[in-house]
Amino acid sequence: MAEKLVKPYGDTLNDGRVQLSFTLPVALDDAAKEGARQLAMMMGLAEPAVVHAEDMGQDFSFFIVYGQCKHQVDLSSIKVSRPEFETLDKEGVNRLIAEKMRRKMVVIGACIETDAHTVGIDAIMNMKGYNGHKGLESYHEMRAINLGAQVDSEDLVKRALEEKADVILVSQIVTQKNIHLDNLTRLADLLEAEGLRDRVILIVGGPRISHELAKELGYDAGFGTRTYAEDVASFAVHEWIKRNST
Amino acid sequence: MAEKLVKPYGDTLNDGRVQLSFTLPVALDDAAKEGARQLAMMMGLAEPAVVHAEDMGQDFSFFIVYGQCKHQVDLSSIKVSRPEFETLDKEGVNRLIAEKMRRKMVVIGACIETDAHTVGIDAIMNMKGYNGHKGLESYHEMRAINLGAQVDSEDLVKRALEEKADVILVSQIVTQKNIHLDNLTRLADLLEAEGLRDRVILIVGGPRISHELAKELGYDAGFGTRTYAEDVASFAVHEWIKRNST
Amino acid sequence: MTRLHLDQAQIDRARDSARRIARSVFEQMKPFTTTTVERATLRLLGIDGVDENMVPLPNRLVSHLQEQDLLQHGAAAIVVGAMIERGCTAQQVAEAVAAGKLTMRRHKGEEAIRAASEAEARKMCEHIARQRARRDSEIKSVGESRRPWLYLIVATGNIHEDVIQARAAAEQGADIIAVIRSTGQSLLDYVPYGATTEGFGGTYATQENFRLMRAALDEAGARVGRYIRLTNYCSGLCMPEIAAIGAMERLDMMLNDSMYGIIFRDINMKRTFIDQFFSRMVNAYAGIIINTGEDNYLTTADACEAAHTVLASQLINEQFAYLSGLKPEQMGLGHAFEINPEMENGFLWEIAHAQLVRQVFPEASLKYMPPTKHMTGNIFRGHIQDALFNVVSTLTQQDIHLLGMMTEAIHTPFIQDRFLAVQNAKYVFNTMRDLHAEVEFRRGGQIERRAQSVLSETELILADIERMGLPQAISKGMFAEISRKADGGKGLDGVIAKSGDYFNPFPNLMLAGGQ
Amino acid sequence: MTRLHLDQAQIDRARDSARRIARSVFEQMKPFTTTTVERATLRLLGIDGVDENMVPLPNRLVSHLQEQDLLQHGAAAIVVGAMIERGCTAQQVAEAVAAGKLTMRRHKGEEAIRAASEAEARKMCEHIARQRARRDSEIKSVGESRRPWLYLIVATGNIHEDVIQARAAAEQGADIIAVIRSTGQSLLDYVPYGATTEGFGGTYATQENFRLMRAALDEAGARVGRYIRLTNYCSGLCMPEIAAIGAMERLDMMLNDSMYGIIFRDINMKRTFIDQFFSRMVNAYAGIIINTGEDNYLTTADACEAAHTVLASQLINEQFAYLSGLKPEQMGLGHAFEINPEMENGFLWEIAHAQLVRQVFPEASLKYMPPTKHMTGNIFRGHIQDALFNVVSTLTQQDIHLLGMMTEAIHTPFIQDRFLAVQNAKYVFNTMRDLHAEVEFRRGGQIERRAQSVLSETELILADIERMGLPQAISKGMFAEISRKADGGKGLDGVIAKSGDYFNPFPNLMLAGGQ
Ligand code: B12
Ligand code: B12
Ligand SMILES: Cc1ncc(COP(=O)(O)O)c(C=O)c1O
Ligand SMILES: Cc1ncc(COP(=O)(O)O)c(C=O)c1O
Repeated sequence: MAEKLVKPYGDTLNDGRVQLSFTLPVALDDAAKEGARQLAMMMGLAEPAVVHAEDMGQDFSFFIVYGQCKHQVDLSSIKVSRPEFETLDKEGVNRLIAEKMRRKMVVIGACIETDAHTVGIDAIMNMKGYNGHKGLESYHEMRAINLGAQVDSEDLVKRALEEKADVILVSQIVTQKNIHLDNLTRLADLLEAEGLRDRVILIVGGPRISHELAKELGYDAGFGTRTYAEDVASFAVHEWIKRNST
Repeated sequence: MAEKLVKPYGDTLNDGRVQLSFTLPVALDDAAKEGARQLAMMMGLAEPAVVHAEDMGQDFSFFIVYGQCKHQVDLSSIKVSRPEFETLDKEGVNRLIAEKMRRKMVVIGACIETDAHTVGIDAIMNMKGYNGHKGLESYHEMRAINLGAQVDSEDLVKRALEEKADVILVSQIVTQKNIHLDNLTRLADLLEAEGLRDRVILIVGGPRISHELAKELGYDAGFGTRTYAEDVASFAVHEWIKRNST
Repeated sequence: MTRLHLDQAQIDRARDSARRIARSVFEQMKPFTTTTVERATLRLLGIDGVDENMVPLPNRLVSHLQEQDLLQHGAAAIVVGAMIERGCTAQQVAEAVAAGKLTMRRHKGEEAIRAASEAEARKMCEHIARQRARRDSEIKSVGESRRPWLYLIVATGNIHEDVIQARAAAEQGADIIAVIRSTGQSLLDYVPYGATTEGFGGTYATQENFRLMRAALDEAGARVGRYIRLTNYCSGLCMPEIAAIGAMERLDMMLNDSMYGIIFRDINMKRTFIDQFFSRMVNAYAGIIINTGEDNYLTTADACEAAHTVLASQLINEQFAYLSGLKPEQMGLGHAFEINPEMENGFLWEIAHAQLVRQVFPEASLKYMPPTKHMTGNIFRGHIQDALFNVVSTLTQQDIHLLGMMTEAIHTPFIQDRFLAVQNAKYVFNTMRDLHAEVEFRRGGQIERRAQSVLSETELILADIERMGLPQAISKGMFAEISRKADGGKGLDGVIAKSGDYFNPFPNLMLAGGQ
Repeated sequence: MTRLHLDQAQIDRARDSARRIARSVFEQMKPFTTTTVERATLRLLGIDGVDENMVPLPNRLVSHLQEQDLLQHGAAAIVVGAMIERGCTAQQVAEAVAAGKLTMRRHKGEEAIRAASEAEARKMCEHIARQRARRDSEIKSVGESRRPWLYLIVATGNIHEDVIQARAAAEQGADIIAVIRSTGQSLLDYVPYGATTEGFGGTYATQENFRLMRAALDEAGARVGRYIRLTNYCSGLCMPEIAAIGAMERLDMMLNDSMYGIIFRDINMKRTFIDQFFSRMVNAYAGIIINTGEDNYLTTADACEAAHTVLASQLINEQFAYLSGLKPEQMGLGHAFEINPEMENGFLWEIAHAQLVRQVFPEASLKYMPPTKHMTGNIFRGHIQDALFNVVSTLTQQDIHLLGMMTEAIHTPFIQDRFLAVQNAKYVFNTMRDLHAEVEFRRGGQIERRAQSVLSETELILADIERMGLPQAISKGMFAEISRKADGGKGLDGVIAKSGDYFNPFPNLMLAGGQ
């Protein structure tokens, strides 16, 4: 594929203009200002201008910098991994399940560990759905079990076993100090230990989740913001078919 | 001097957190988003998160990124060049002129070439001054001549000769496409050609002017935002004394 | 002045419903105590510290009392009995029990024990009263800002880092500092101990952390010439204990809701209703302003459709608060600016809601929350949503103004987020200083009609709730669209039926002695 | 509805003063023409192009006429005389003169020449009338936005880059695109030629650049379903010529002030007064909305102290505009949101000023300018200043809304600055759609009193100006605190006393034929 080099754009192609803001943990003086400028240079910004510098008190100062990014990226060389499937609508999903599985697909979902942000998982699973997209509960070929907030990984695994879940949906919203990575790894390890990992389709979602990250953590797919029930459902049914076709 | 390494600060020392925003001249898709992320990595940001990506139409997309800057700067090694003088008040300046020069100091100022932003130079020169700091016109030991906006360098040099100016003040506000560099170089060259350069104290000011830059361009001093008349006056009189004392 | 024409009789009817709703719950809960109420009582008697496994001594002692089948009599009487017998302090009793050197039992001489208990309790009440007086005198000497007060959170997870951030925030203009709690603390059935440095999305609420932050803020307040109020979360499974340590350490405000734990943390209702009563009583006595959590409803329900549930809940919270002895000005009733920014005329409805609440609770210290749900990664747009929130807050004269962060959808605040948020609010408040006195809303206009209709819906829903009872209403998902059953949720095992001779010295002292 | 109680009689008195002020200047200037008026006349007769040194042919020809001592008769008659004689076009006459092959002289047959001139002139008038009709029909077919219209600038210096940015801006929501001119163009005594790519802080105004941008916006407008208005600067030493080429290329708006050049570009007064009359006449005929520059006063003077000078100047600009045949709705009278953001209650005064202007000029297409002077490198704070500006604009129902850029103090807009500015305004306008109909200002309140006092000061200053005459007022620095002498400034050498037989075919045709 032909190279497609791009640089940030301010008002002229390849001018590289970017805006930057940050705090330095020092009181504001000329050296701090110059330090801010030099940091921008280290980031590869030519002619950086510290357009705002303000003392925040208690030995902190705030900077806004504009500069010209020297880096460029070749978009043609970028491969973005994303879950591969064709998005069906609710009826399509139902039909495919009926046809291929010949039974209801069991989906169990939860916000695990300390995370109590259920709005995301509810948006995917509950009847009401999100932005006019109905949730999995409304799919008559699915049995959708939403365990809600702050579910221990152990409890989730136990329920998944009991319910013979085909799909596990995990939501992780809190990412501070990378707590989501710990939680997600823990769940994956538990499933592995229970010998369940290969028997379920394991999906994670949340605003800071990418498919890439999910794969790295040993999940089958990851979904970020603006996901709707049909995306997840489509992926799940396609994945099931892939695994169960010989 | 002991090293004083600093990094940007988000909520923990050395977490390196910075905020970044820029446009890429491509329509928004997964590759563009990933490209934005990779650019941030090239800038030396660890774990960059593209927290906002929006299509702007016409093959442009806008990104906001947060990441952890890996670079650090040693503030102890930074030397900031600044005009060296002790800032006096109006009376102090007047007294020093009276004592050392024994005549009025002649100061001529202008916004040169295409620049018509006079508010800055007026703030320094005119009676009224700025933020309660009276301008040079109010200094009875000075003769302050403000030529105003869009003065050709030639005219300025001519007037400086005629008036036997001790000090030339130049204001440059418009910096687009670095036009101020061209203008300032041009004036310096003209003064050189007229053999006037060593006879005047040459000072430039403006919101994007630093002392460093001024020195590079062959000026005696540069002043940025929040300059007041007494700063310039103090520098000028000290510089005059330095040059004329043997 | 901004004033809407509302039907006062309708407001009165709604408030009467709420009064009966709260009273009915109160009566039903009277026969019960909880493990955390008892632990709080022990803390108020001076028991503190942890065992070798970091289990707090109040927990050790209460568990022991449960094992000995004694808790239903009230921990205070049993412990004071042992104190008298052994001539030692409550703390020594607890340590002995924890060390396995003492087994608790009932002691004779109920009268004497009660009197001794009261004497012990009075000591703590005096300490708390001194803290209250100290607050008053600090405010008098260093001063305080005019309202709306700027409320900022710190949430680094590390109390020492929090202190740094809080000091900077004070310098930047904060009037109130809230130390956000670590994710998950509300479901711990104990209060962690000591200075802590490892929280997620927040810092553990511990007595030592309270103390460290209080000292830092007193110092910062003196420097900036403004008393800086300290806030924490009196919420979750240890609500009464947090109230106790907060009162001791001179916190000034507490997130403290009669229903939040039930709805958002799936804590059992009975547990919550009992705990909230005790905790509020302590808060009332300590002169602490409580903050209720109705704003949270709008993070799951739609801000327009559910506007009346916010008002209904505030009225209920108000009545529960009265039952615990809180004064109107101690009621930081919560509401929020959460209408979808894409909605045409959404700003008008925000004004209507905020002004309605202002007029229904003229004396309350209303807590107004910034946009959160509709904040996105677009920090520039978010900063403006926050600015309009600031506009509504000053226009409708709110009291406790939580600062919106442009990075709300991204991370817990960075120092610069807070800095810019303060600038935003200060700019808006100052440039519109007297706008509230200059603007009138058209009689019979859209804003007024919106407020009236929310008020009518509130009256209706409260009548409904009164009919079915609050537990039933909650189980029907009337608040925040979340349904909780009466016997579901965490912490029901900590609800204990009081025996006939149950005794606790604090209610008598505190309900009488609030400011 | 937002309405202040103002004294209509006072408004009328102020307006009467302004009428007499403008009339007096008009009468004094009648005996004169200028080089650029004559060049504009030649352009309207179809002369275009440049010589080998890039000197425009209209300049070559007018210089030639000056050298031949003919210009005082009016360029049109001389040139049309030559056309008749040689049986060629005006363009061919110009080319011949430029090539040194033809020396102009007076021709006999004044009557015939005048008639022929009028016939030639009528062709251009018809072209312009067609452009006007085309505008109307485009608006009818593709539609337009409701007001306030979003006005965005592009200023890359390169017309091709400008086109890209303008298209993107249209997609983002712009209703109006202004191509900012290169620094310094206003002091050029000629109009540059062709497509240009090398401007500083803006792009040269040339006929070809107008054409390129017009085509791009027609196309963009069709795609976004909204007619996109194009604006440029009819200002500086070539005001009448820019008006001419703008009329030909269907610009929709023009920055066009009766005094801006005098005050801010040190252009001679006489020159400016004569030029503005002719240029406005062309604009009036072309259905172009002019934008006046009072906002600029507040970049040098204080927005509160000088508020009345803005209103006074608007009233004068209005009267000059009437003299040139402009209709009220073509008057984009300028004002600005420039009060220091640190000023307590500054927002109230902004409302007072904006609402005052709205009520004094109910039919005008008011142009409201964003904060610029008090914008700083703090883009986050700046974005909020812009948001409050947006609030005032919708609340007081302005028409032409220049979008504030958060990077105002830093650079000419980047594409993302514009994008975020549009989001800012759209969010504010939509969320407050009907606020203007809901809010009333307290009778006798601070806002009303402020507006009344500005109005009174306006009446007084206009009376003063009337007494001393406008030139004297300007020389006293009454506007923008900048003083200009009657015989100072650039371009006085281009002022030519008309001879008795001076003739120009356009005023007759155009003053009669405006929409
Ligand atoms: C609502 C909310 C709450 C509510 C939650 C109510 C509830 N029942 O969910 C309440 C008030 C209780 C709350 C509390 C806290 N919150 Co909160 N909260 C939010 C808020 C405002 C909105 C989240 C939301 O509902 N988004 C809407 C939904 C629809 O979007 P979504 O979650 O991204 O889901 C979509 C996709 O991501 C995806 N998706 C999500 N999950 C899944 C799962 C699967 C399988 C799939 C396929 C897809 C998928 O699909 C969804 C629909 O498209 C955000 C800020 C913000 N504006 O984002 C903060 C935020 C998430 N909260 C935060 C924090 C820190 C907390 C607290 C820890 C603070 C504290 N210390 O008290 C507490 C504790 C909560 C806990 N224990 O987890 C932080 C997280 C910071 C971080 N990055 O780590 C945020 C970002 C706010 C902030 N800036 O500080 N919060
Ligand atoms: C006011 C203003 C105008 C006024 C100027 C009126 C006048 N008589 O000065 C008007 C409306 C005429 C104008 C026009 C234009 N402007 Co203008 N203008 C501004 C504005 C809003 C404020 C500048 C100002 O007055 N600042 C206040 C003074 C006190 O600050 P200061 O200049 O920094 O001066 C201080 C220091 O820098 C220093 N200093 C300055 N000079 C000197 C000299 C000496 C010797 C010393 C010691 C110190 C010193 O001391 C001063 C006091 O502390 C800025 C945006 C902004 N907010 O900054 C844009 C801005 C400067 N303008 C800009 C542009 C592009 C233009 C135009 C070219 C646009 C156009 N194409 O039409 C025109 C043309 C002007 C021209 N030919 O130069 C750009 C420049 C972009 C860039 N970086 O190149 C800006 C940044 C706006 C923008 N974002 O586009 N402008
Ligand atoms: C009343 C109340 N308590 C507590 C919290 C915090 O949640 P947590 O239960 O995690 O402490 C909130 C959050 O907004 C609240 O409003
Ligand atoms: C009426 C008018 N003309 C012209 C300009 C632009 O300046 P210049 O003279 O550089 O074209 C402005 C600037 O705001 C203006 O208001």
